[in-house]
Amino acid sequence: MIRQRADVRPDTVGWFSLERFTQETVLAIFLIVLIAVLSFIRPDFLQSRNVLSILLDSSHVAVAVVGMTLVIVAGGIDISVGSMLAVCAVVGGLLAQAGVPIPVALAAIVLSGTVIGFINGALVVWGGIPSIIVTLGMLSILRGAVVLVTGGSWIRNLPPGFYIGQARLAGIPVPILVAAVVVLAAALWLRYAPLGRYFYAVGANREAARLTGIPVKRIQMASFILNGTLIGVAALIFATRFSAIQTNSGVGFELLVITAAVVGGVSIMGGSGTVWGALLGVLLLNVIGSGLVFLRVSAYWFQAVQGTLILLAVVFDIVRKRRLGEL
Amino acid sequence: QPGAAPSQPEPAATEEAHEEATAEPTAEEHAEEATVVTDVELPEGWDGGWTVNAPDLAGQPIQVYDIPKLIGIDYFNATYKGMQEAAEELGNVTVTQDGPTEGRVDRQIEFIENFITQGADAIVFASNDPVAIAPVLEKALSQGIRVIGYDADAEPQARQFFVNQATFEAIGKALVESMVAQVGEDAQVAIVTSSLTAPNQNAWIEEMTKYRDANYPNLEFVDIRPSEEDQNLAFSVTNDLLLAYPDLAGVFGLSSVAFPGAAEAVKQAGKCGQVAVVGLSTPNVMRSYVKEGCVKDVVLWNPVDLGYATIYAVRAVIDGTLKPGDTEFEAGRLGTLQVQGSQILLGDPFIYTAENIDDFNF
Amino acid sequence: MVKEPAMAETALPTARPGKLSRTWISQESILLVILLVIVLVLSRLSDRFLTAGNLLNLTRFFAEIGLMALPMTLIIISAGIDLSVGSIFGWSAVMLGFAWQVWGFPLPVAIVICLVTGVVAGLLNGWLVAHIKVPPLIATLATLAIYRGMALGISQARPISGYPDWFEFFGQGSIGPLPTQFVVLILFTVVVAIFLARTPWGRYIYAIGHNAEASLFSGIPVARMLMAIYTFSGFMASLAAFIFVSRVTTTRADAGTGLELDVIAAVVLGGTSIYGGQGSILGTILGLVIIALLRNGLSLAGVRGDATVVVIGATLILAVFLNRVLRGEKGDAR
Amino acid sequence: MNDSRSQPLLSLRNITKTFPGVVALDHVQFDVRAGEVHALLGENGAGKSTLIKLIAGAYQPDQGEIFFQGRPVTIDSPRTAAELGVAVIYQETSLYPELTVAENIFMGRHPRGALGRVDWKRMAREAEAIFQAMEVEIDVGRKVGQLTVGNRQRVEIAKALSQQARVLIMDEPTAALTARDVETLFQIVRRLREQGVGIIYISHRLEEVFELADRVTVLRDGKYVDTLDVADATPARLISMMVGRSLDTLFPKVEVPRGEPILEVQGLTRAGVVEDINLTLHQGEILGLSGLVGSGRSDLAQILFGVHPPDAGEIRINGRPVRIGSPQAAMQMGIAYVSEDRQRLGLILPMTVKENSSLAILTQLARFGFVRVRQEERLVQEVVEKLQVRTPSIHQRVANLSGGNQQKVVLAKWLLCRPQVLILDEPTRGIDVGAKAEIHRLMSELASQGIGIIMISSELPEILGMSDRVLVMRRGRIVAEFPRAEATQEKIIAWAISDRPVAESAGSAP
Ligand SMILES: Nc1ncnc2c1ncn2[C@@H]1O[C@H](COP(=O)(O)OP(=O)(O)OP(=O)(O)O)[C@@H](O)[C@H]1O
Ligand SMILES: Nc1ncnc2c1ncn2[C@@H]1O[C@H](COP(=O)(O)OP(=O)(O)OP(=O)(O)O)[C@@H](O)[C@H]1O
Ligand SMILES: [Mg+2]
Ligand SMILES: [Mg+2]
Repeated sequence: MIRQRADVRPDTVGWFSLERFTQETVLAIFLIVLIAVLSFIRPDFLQSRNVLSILLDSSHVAVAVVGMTLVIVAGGIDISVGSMLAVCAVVGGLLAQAGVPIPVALAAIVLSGTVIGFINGALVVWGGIPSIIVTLGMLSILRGAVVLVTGGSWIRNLPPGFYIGQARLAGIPVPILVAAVVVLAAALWLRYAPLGRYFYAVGANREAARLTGIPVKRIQMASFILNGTLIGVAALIFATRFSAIQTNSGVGFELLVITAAVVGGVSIMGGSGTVWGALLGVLLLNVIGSGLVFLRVSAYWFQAVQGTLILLAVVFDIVRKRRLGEL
Repeated sequence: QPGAAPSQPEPAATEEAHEEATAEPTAEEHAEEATVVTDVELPEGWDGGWTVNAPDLAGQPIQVYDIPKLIGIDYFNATYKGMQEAAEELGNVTVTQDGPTEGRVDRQIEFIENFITQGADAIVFASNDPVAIAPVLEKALSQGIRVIGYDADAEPQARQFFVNQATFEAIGKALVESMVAQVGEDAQVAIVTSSLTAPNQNAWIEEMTKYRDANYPNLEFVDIRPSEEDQNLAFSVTNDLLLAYPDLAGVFGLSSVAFPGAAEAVKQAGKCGQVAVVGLSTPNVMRSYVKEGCVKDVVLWNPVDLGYATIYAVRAVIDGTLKPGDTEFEAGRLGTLQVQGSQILLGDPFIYTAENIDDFNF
Repeated sequence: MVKEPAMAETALPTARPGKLSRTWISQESILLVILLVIVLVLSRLSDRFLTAGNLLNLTRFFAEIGLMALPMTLIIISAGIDLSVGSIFGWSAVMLGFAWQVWGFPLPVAIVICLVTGVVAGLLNGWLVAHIKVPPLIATLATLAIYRGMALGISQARPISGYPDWFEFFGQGSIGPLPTQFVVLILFTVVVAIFLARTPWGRYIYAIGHNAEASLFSGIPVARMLMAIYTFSGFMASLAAFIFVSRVTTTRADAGTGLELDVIAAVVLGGTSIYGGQGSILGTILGLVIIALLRNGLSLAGVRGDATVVVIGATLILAVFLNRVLRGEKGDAR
Repeated sequence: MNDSRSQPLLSLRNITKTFPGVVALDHVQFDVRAGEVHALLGENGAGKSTLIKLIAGAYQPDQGEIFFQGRPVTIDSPRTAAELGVAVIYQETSLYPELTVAENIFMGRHPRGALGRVDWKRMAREAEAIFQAMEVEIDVGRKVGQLTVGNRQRVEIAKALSQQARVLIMDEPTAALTARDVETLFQIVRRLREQGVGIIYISHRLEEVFELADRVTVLRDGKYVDTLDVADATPARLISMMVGRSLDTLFPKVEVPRGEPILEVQGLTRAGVVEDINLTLHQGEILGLSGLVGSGRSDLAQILFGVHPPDAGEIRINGRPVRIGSPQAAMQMGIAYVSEDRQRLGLILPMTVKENSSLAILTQLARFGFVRVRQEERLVQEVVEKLQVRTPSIHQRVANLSGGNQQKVVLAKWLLCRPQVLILDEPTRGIDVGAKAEIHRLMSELASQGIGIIMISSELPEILGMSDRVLVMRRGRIVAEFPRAEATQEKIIAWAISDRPVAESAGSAP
């Protein structure tokens, strides 16, 4: 792969070079190969019910990972999403239990996410505190608050109308549809809305963005508020899928979401990554999770195998980038 | 007279420890204090520990600290409720619950140290690890603090009595019997446990396996998967199991989170009645599944009674009415409970069914 | 490892306070004031709090986190992070137990095996970060799963106990009036603090944290430094695991789960910048002490565990905020 | 028309701006008219960049007023500046490495399609059109992070050009460009001038000022000196206005007898980067390395400095074959490399002058593993004084120094190392005339001490003025070599541009 030098280095690349493989393509290939291998060993892996089950398991994570993508692309990070998920679900549950009309309770789930996102954003943007620290603090604050408020009791016996997460539309579970809409909308928005492009600008080079006249602080703020709202939507799916709301739910959720995002190629440095990639990250994790059960990998070795596969996917991409001279 | 003998600081679980049965001073006290005398004569064969130089608080008001595996979950709220009930009945007992927000033994140890510093009269605990928690409990004993376990035991010599809600054997048997009753002897079943390292769950799995081997060798345990106290994970793991093992006839859900998660998965897969779900959990969490017929019965003791009995045991030990060697004791509304060695037995595990589940609220 | 060349972060140098204001309110002195306030409040809430017995006892619980926080400080200053320390802790603990009881090595050899496990795990992290150039967060997020998986897989989640008496010395014994692990922590703290503040390699870590590429071009052995600090982190995690096993006299595959967050919280509370290039060992120790005292003091004052968690989270945010405001730094976080 | 030409488009009165410990601008006045190129000159740290940042809304003045077409305005943010029609090419590139070239150009002003969506195709087309006008070929779909310094600078220029500004500010736009690029840039600037754009032009290359500018304003130490019509100015006069005294020679080259060869390179190849490089560097010799941007000069230097391993070839130092595995190894063999990209590779910006200068000799400064701070400060103080780095103290953060002074700090770092072989990659990029002369004098001094110097430069006068021998690189190969006496601007350009230069300008191929 000798790079042809011109008088003035053209900085161009042919159609068949590695460059044309984006991180998303690489990940998609990895995922397809994995699925192919799995379904070769266990043909029933690809049965429609399992596909549906993987998608259903992915749905609330996918919505959350969209939010995380927004935050990370804009240069921040949010590790409070697990506790946030619990708070949102509990708020909705408590309201529904208190007899508030169901649509209001459901809206409250999403809105409480918006509010917490706003608090996170305010502390980062106006307080000038690094997001990882703000959200590390919020992780414990919110978790503690849930236990303080509920005493840990699960929230049960909600009116039947509450459980919209169990409904189906045209045979497809509603959570999958919601996730699909969110992912599609976010992907298009990030790619085609000028405002969406500002997220990348702010994450890639804040000072340059400022000099371009982009309202950096407002964008950062927006990333946290949108993330909070999307965690609210994830909580909406999550809380209405099961007959009870577990008040200590979402423990470790942040790790899952961040892992999915970075496996999906969202750069932790900010400024790069796509919703599609992040979605592939989620699917990859869930395919591995379900696949290892089909392969009857002992639960004791599960984490080691899963971690190794994640590492492989990541290293593969890094080697690709290095060959391109990007690193 | 073995009780009067000076004791060496014993590592956990050595044989002499069981026989000599004295309070175990921790290393630093041992340096100062060569001779340790327990408060009572310990009978031959007594495997528990005992306090040293405990103040005589018979009939006096006492402060009891409760350290569950973790705070903020229904189950330990229920045991605490029972403790409060007992304290109210007795009138001269105050119970305070505190503990970690996640089931980590290292945090539990920290809390117990704090209780000792605070000057507790008695500590009741449910341990996250029987061995790890032992040294700090032994330290409490050596400072005259009464220590009684419930729900999940420590090394015997690290506490005075343990209120045993149901033996592992009895639970293992009840679970397997309930499963066999629903799926027959010839079937594939899977286990959804809490975490792979949870001592109680592991002990139940061991007993289930033993009982199965002895009685129903054709009942196959195809897989064990953890659910980490997360109903979402329990749900999706059960789902995976249902799909990966098309012939699966039943699922054990071995915790108050795993059981409803598994039941939910079976229900949403539309397999109620085809796939049996058997396990341990609290009635409130399981009520809807039992009523819908997705779950036939729920195996559990009554955690409120468990907490209740524990506080009665504390009072009795302090008042001197429950001593090593006793074979029964009076536990308020529960009547007379059996005592075997250093274990107080709550009775057989309770089976909740559609008929009686509405009588319980915890 | 290599941070994005912060092209324009540098284009417009931000206004910083002059040398004067920077030296007279240091990060550490602010923390010290916070610490004093906390001690004052807590000692009014509980009279058992400010006693030598209680405080010395406390060191037992925080020595392990402290030992891991030392290398974590170095790593975060180098603009990295090690999320896998909790898992290394668990894996090393398992190796200690299994080498001894299952594979039949003498206990001293098992201890060495435990420490070697930590070193190997740290080396792998270091190799991924320094040579494969996987961003540290991603590399150690993956090894977090892998090492925990090793712990579970090797042990099949079986606990190991029954360690001999002498073994308890490291986690339960004392040297003079001081708990053994406290002495170990003090020794390491002094060594690492001097290393970081006074030696060329300490300065290299700061340089790498600010700009790894320029460091490389200045002849700093960047890869070797990174290998060294991640390996050191692995080693310290296994040392902490060894002390932990000795303290609780049992080996569990889930030992150390979630510990990484405690460790990181102490480090960032101590003023080490998550963006790299800034921080000190003294700060980390102050951060550690603040968290330790809050946890202990609030509990003694009868505040429940869930409320304590809230207070600690709020303290973390508040301390970093105060630090920024009092030192007049531009609020430009991301 | 004439009227609007004489009325200033933008004017600044009595502007004062201070930073902690520094008065960057002290009651300065400045104006630019429509349809003129107004050059801004001054030594490093004189306050030029600060002045334009005030216009661009990046900083706010402490005192003073700004008028736009006679109306007083407050430029409180870059957005306001953009709305007034101010476009800026900053001295240090401010691009988004993760984004494509096209998007870097249009960030904040994306071409819109239906429903207000970003029209990616049109954006690419328009970006390509701009580059066509600039006569450069860059794949606009490529990430900027993958571009060379030179190309980044071109993207920066394209970005400013795309804004159709009324006031165009260029802060040392040519620092990373070679002669040919500069020529096309000038054509574009002249065209814009025709269109009535007011252009503020900052450069340390005086010849550019004479070629391009209509008026020139000089700042010294943050104070306004004077504004002249270029027609009335001479280089000597401008220099004395800037420096406050006159300078004797620009290229104080000292003849040094050529000593033993120290560095010999044979058949050095790194696939896709450099091929079959043969060169010899002698003690006391200054070897000029010329070529176009991207011809592989920096790559060659970096291979010699151990940053990248070669695929083939032999390197000998003092006659002994060596393997240079890392910059650290190179330093131990006495090779030092001053990189062309000081912000990214040369300096640790948030660290102090002291810490940056001593970074490469810390281990030598250590006793029993501890850095001897006193000695460190003494050494740094000495070299800082010698190089006349303009800084309040050696404890100042390098980020707060002006560009030229930053460059001096990089040099300080490597001078402290006492190398045998010093590779300077664009050593005077962005350095003012005074300092440049100083650095050149220093090079001569080092050469006379027996140090061998390889100087990479895109500035031909510098190459011609300072080199004992000139090598020309093209497409990763050394294509020509001239002794000092035979080297001319034409020959070098001819060899640099084309494979088969016309006969009369041909030099001796190696
Ligand atoms: N953010 C800042 N904080 C402190 N001092 C600063 C800052 N920015 C600039 N200065 C100082 O202000 C003075 C003017 O700097 P400026 O960058 O305007 O110089 P310049 O004329 O552009 O020099 P050069 O030709 O080297 O680019 C210098 O002394 C510099 O050190
Ligand atoms: N095809 C390429 N695409 C992107 N980057 C490249 C390419 N080839 C080389 N580079 C990098 O660009 C930098 C400069 O390249 P090179 O040494 O070829 O340029 P040069 O002749 O010094 O010209 P200049 O530095 O003035 O652009 C080096 O760091 C090199 O690694
Ligand atoms: Mg400047
Ligand atoms: Mg170059």
